[in-house]
Amino acid sequence: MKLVTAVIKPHKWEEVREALETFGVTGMTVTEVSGYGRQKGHTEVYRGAEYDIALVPKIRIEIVVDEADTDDVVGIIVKTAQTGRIGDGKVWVAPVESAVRVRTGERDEAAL
Amino acid sequence: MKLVTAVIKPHKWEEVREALETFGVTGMTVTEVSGYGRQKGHTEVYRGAEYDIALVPKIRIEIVVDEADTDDVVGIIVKTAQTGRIGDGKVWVAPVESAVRVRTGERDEAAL
Amino acid sequence: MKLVTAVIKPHKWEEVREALETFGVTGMTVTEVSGYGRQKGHTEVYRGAEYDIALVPKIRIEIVVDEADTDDVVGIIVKTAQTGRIGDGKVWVAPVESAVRVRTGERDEAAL
Amino acid sequence: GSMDTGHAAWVLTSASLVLLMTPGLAFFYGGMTRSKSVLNMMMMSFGAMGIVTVVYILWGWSMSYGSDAFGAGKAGLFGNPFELFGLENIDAGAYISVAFQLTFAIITAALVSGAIADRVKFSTWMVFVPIWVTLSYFPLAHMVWGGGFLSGTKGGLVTWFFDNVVPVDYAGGTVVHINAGMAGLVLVLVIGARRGFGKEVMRPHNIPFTMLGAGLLWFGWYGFNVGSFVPSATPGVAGKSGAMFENSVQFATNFVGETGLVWVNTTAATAAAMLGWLLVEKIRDGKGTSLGAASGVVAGLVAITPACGALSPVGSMVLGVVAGAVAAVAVGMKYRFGYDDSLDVVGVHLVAGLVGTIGIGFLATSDGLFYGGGFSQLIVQTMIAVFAMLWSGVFTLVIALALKYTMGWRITEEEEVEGIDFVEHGETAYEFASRSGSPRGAAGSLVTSSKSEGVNA
Amino acid sequence: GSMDTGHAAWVLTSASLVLLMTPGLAFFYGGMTRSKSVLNMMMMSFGAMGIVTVVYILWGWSMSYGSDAFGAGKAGLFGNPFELFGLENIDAGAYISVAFQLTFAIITAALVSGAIADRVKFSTWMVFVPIWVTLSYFPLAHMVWGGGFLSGTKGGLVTWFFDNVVPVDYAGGTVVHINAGMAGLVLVLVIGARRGFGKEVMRPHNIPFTMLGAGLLWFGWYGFNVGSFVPSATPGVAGKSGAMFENSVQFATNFVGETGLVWVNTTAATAAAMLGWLLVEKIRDGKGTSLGAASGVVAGLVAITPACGALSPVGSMVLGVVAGAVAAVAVGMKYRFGYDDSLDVVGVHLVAGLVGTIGIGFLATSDGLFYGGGFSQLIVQTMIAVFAMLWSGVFTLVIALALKYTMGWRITEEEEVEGIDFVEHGETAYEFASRSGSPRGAAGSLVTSSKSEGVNA
Amino acid sequence: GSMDTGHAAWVLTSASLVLLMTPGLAFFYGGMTRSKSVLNMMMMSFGAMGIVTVVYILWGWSMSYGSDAFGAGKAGLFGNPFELFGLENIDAGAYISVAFQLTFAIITAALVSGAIADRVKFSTWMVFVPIWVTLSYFPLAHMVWGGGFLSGTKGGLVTWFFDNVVPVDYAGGTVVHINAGMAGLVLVLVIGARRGFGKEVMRPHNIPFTMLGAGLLWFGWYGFNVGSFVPSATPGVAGKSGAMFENSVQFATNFVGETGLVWVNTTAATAAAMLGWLLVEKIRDGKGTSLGAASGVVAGLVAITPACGALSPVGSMVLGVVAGAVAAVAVGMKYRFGYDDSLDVVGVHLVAGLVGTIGIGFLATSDGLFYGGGFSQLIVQTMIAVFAMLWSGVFTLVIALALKYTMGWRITEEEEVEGIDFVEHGETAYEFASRSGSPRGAAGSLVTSSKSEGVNA
Ligand SMILES: Nc1ncnc2c1ncn2[C@@H]1O[C@H](COP(=O)(O)OP(=O)(O)O)[C@@H](O)[C@H]1O
Ligand SMILES: Nc1ncnc2c1ncn2[C@@H]1O[C@H](COP(=O)(O)OP(=O)(O)O)[C@@H](O)[C@H]1O
Ligand SMILES: Nc1ncnc2c1ncn2[C@@H]1O[C@H](COP(=O)(O)OP(=O)(O)O)[C@@H](O)[C@H]1O
Repeated sequence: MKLVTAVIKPHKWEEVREALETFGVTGMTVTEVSGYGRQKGHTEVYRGAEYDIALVPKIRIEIVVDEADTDDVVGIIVKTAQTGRIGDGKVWVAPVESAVRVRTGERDEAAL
Repeated sequence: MKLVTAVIKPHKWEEVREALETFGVTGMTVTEVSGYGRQKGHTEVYRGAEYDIALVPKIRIEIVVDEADTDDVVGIIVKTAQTGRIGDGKVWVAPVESAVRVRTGERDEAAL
Repeated sequence: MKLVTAVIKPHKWEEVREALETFGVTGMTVTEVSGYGRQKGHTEVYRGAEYDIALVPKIRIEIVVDEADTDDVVGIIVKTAQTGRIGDGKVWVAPVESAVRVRTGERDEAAL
Repeated sequence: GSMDTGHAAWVLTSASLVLLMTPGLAFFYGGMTRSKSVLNMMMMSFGAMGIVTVVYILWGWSMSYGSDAFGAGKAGLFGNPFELFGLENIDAGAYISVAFQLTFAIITAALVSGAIADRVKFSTWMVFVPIWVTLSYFPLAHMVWGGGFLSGTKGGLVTWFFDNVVPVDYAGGTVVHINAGMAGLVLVLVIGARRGFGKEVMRPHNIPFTMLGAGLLWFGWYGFNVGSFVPSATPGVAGKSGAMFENSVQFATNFVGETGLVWVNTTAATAAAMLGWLLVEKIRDGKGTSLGAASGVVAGLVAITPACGALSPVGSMVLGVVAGAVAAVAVGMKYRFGYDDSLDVVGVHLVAGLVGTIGIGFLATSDGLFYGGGFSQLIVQTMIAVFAMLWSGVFTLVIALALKYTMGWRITEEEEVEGIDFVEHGETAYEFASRSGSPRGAAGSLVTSSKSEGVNA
Repeated sequence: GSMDTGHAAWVLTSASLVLLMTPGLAFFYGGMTRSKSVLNMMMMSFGAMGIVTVVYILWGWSMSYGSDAFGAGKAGLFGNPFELFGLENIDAGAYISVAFQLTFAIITAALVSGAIADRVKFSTWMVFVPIWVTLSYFPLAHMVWGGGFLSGTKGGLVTWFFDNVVPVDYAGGTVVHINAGMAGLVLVLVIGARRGFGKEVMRPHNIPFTMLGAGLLWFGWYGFNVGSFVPSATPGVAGKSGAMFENSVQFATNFVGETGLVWVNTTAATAAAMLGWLLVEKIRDGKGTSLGAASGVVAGLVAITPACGALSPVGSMVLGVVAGAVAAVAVGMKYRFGYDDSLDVVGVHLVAGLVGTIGIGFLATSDGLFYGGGFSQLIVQTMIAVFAMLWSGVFTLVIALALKYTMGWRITEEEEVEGIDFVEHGETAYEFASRSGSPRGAAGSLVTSSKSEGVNA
Repeated sequence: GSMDTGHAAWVLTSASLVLLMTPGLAFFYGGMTRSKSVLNMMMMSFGAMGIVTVVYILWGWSMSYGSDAFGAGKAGLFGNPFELFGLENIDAGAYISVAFQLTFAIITAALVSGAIADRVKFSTWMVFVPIWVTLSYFPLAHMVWGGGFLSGTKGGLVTWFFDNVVPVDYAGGTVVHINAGMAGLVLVLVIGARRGFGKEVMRPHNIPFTMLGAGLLWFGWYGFNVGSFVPSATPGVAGKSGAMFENSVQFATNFVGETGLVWVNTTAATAAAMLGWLLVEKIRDGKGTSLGAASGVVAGLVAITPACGALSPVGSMVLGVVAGAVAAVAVGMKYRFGYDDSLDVVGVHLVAGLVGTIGIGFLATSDGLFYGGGFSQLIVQTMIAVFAMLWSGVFTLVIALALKYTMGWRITEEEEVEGIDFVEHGETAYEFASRSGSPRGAAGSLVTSSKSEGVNA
């Protein structure tokens, strides 16, 4: 199994979710994160004092997937989350040795 | 070493922490996340407009553990976090190549 | 490639970011997390009722790095985030099999 | 002669209460927006407090209560803007009425903003407001309260059809609520819907703020309604003032009796409307919501505004429960017809304003249909309501289109996604850094404000 | 004759101020709950504003100030509910008193809700409130302020024992605070504790809201206390009104002198109580807290409520510091005895209400023990306090049990975990989407509200 | 004779309004701090409400309005603190003035706290406040309003230079704003900057709270300014009271005319200042901010405070727009000169207070420079402004240094990082647990409060 981690633009989240659902991904875990990268944050002004906000809000998605689906899942995310503008984010894949469904204790593929 | 990642129901967190503490886990990192899966979110109504909230609040726990303890730790989490109802969550295990304690620079097992 | 995950004290974040930037890390993903460990939380009192808050606010940094840079990156984080006081945090390294830049579809090293 | 000091004390209190209603509205509306739009929403209210005050002092009072532009005594459309320009040489006794009346102009303009949340350039709003109050609010205030075309004054609209039926608008059902509601509807049609309207979740980001706003509005509304008492008030001329009175038992009896009744009626209708709205929700959705309670409160306050001097407490409860229930249903319409009246200015203010203004025809204890008064009052009330809708609709449309093709109303779609608070004001509303600071809190550093130094230099 | 217009202006202001206290209370309480319960907490206050207003207009005023149910002039237990039903045919001069008094009934009911936070069906609450005010509040108001059994009227309780000692409750120590506090205690015992009480962290989710509530309560309390001035006020009949006065120098002197003193005393006790509470915390916990300051403010306001007309400013400070310190200790009791008085209605309102009501016996400048007045006033004050506790306790118990075995009070444990805001109202209080939207904000889509269309159709 | 009851009703309302300003200020300031400091910020305001009330009743009123310490009638520096100690044996008619005046002392002390946000021991603040009002506020109140050294009284400062020019400070430009602003500046210089000042992001954590505060301040300010009306007010003695009046048409005319004008002027200046501030931002930063609007509101209210009785509505708008623009630039100075006036007490209160106090010399309709009145008034206004700055500066410096070397002012750097709310009060402001509880919400358990049991035992 693999763990696919994707960091995308927040307003793309809904689309990505739908695309993955259609593909058959039944579950994922989502986190509100802040991104730092080429896409620069913006400048806010409070009583004439300017602040550079370096971080940009992003959505981080974690999906544990069956080996076989990995490339498709990555592909779907990249396709759907793409706007072509800087800050679209990253997707990375890491190995997972085992997974368990807490409710049933089912393991690995069965746990997804 | 391994990284055990668990996604559980928020109100189970306290119990899980205690169970792990008793077992001897001295540290972990906790994140408020949103879960998407079989457990459906709920419907909120604002001025007659219904919204389906697809996501469910979950707690995500990360524990870097000594190879040997992995199965016990996973087992304890599954046992304690289980309610038998849909949405109990997942636990997965991934390899970790090295770990460092920032305070001392100690490495790997010593870092935990 | 590797995934470097660091959990540090929040007020150290800015310094760490600068240090990594100077070294040439162009991107990272940051999450507000809560830490549990040797560093005990504190006690709050509301209308005479004392509560032990077990968790401590931490910042979690994820950086996907080129194999070669891993040790340097870990070293920089440890050096900069260190205060010598309990609760400075952990850094761990895990394998990453592939990475993609959503904007362009570039893969692996090119995606960073 | 002189104004009674007890009455004056109450008018000073009332003016201050109504002034507070606009910040209250800022919270009622601000709580309903998404968290990336709350500051802009509030700024539309605060901006109105700034700009309307200035124009009201310059020509607003003169256009509302100055002698008729087409000759004194004429039941005309607006007062001469130059007669009392800048409040130069007005009788000192009139300042207190200026105080009270300018707060009405402010909140009426601010009410409109709820319809166009999240998507409008602040600069365009700040240009729209002064023009709109000049063309729509001041004239209607003159017509209804300044002895103009919608008052009982000879030559006025209703006097063409009826001899002695006087239109009733105690505190602003037509001038304020129908006017604002209609303006909101027209603006929405001209400006269009928010990106993602009807698809994305656009839930209130801070319902307690909306409850706070409702509470402050309810509180301030006592100034709005009860402060509209006019010595020997004849319905329809509330707000007209400056009349001098000897302090006398007879005045005191009139003052105590009428203000007491208006206070009780205002409360009765508001409470009943809250229950009415909650009831509809309970039946329709299975649960009564707090947003519904807050909305019902406002719907009730709107409905009783024109009627508070003409009904009995029980009659006020009847009006209130109807207004609350009808508005609770009306706010659903926008999804049906697809116009993005974002915070339901139409559903609440236009609808409840009509319920109240026309409801007087049924429930007025003096001559309402249910009290055997026949249809004449009902017809008269409908006439002024319709006229007010037309006037407001036409002038708002003209201004809205003019601005659309000049300054333009909308920010871009990308900017809507980014959030109008940042785009238009360079700010974000909240920074809940955890105790020791969040990444966003710590992230980034002060750019020692060179620009401001430049200015200092 | 006629009511003085200056006095009337102040009563109108006061009624509006007291009305604002209930939204203020919604924030004082709402800030103390967990974030998943804040809306329900506020709805218990807003719901009370809706339902109490309706019943007060229908039979509340009549039961409180109508002639005694057992024959006029009798120092009885409640007024005839039908005499002035719906406020039909009451003297116009009385509306202003209805206005002032109904706000007291509202907040008293709302105060009770703090004891049962997070766990009670909204429908049961909305049934409890009208029954409770009818059986507990209106009778006590009649007894204390309506010339009934706890007033100085011949035949009243105290007149059996003393010839010319008049019980003192200027603005509601017994009727409001002891009554609400006792009701809260009984409800808690009947309904039981929250899931996890005494184990889980149940900390306030928004202390600034609690500070806001404290500020609004303090502000509104000037209406509560100072508005309770009654021309030629004889202690114990404050709030009774409608008496007609010629405007006269002698009246003015009485009005200015008494209201000024009451205002200063109210402030003195409140300030001292805040310091008293903070002092206990500083000594006991090492730090004075902001929640403690807000709580001390309310404890002081409660304690001075019955006493504000009878003490000197310095005496008021003494009463305040005692009330603040005692309440600060009292709120700890619930953990000791294991009753979940969630937001300390007992610790603050019952305890400080007793301190204030009985404290008069010591500190009244006219006849307090410390001023050489002997024990009689002290005994009288204790008598009315105890009687109020009994009355409130008994009737609350009856209603609470009746509802327990019919509608039921509690939501399920799972629902408590899920959060009562969603369970009972279908809402959540906050959505702090980050600037470009959080997952929860974006997650899910609008189900174009078919139900509401159904209703529209 | 007797005070007019209408006037009295308004003073009661005004005292309550000004009392509300301090909680309002707590939100105006609290919203601007980081979320780890908001409670401490609010506590500095609430703490002032507690401690100042106590000292005001004990010796504050006596020092402000008691007969001159150096012999009655002398235009001296402060009143005899023992003469009316504890308000014993003052005329009953004076309580209402005590009520009104003590609220001014409270807010003046609270205003100072904005300069020293996030870093000061609460205990030191609670010691500073009573000493500071005693040495700086009460004397200045006596000098300006108590017939003392800065009033028109013979022997007073200005009477040495001019025969019949009376210094004008209607509601507190010198006593309140210049005094507080100067004190803030001195404290900052003695106490030093926050850790990370000028480097780290120190953005407001909750701008809607700041807007709420601005709204409540604006509302309350009508009590502040309009309530300062004094029968036959001669400029410079506003606030002096207790003078008895027959209710008369002539009084009523004076009352209605002057209060109405003051209300309108207050609103005119505030609105114009908001626009002035936004304009500077629009030009300098490209965007008008909501924080700027809220700040402009306060700057305008500050500037019009001394001038509200002396200007025309149009003149008030001119004063306002200047004050708003100048303050908008002034708040930038602290980064330039590196003093950490955290929430701009200097930039807003000192600067706008000077603009208003001195602006009278130009804009007073009676004798301002622009109205052909020559330079004398301008000089007189400058004299009292400078004297107030010196007095406040010197005494604040003495107290600040004394405390620095005894109790000490600062918490440690680590504690600043940790957050002063927790460090000084053992609390954190917010706990936005998600619906089913966040880790921090769930994390940890109740330590059944043994200490409090100890106290109970
Ligand atoms: N090396 C990295 N490790 C982890 N996350 C990264 C890394 N680089 C970028 N990111 C995440 O991806 C987001 C987008 O990256 P950015 O460089 O801004 O744009 P792009 O990916 O289009 O070049 C960043 O905000 C950050 O959250
Ligand atoms: N494939 C997955 N990858 C990562 N997290 C998952 C995955 N599937 C489920 N989850 C997490 O587990 C939680 C529970 O899953 P769900 O399907 O709702 O119930 P159950 O695990 O009992 O079948 C989800 O809310 C989500 O946070
Ligand atoms: N085994 C672990 N797995 C994951 N995170 C951990 C682990 N142990 C500690 N942490 C994280 O590191 C932080 C600091 O650890 P702690 O034991 O408090 O101090 P130190 O690392 O200096 O000994 C904790 O708050 C937690 O977030």
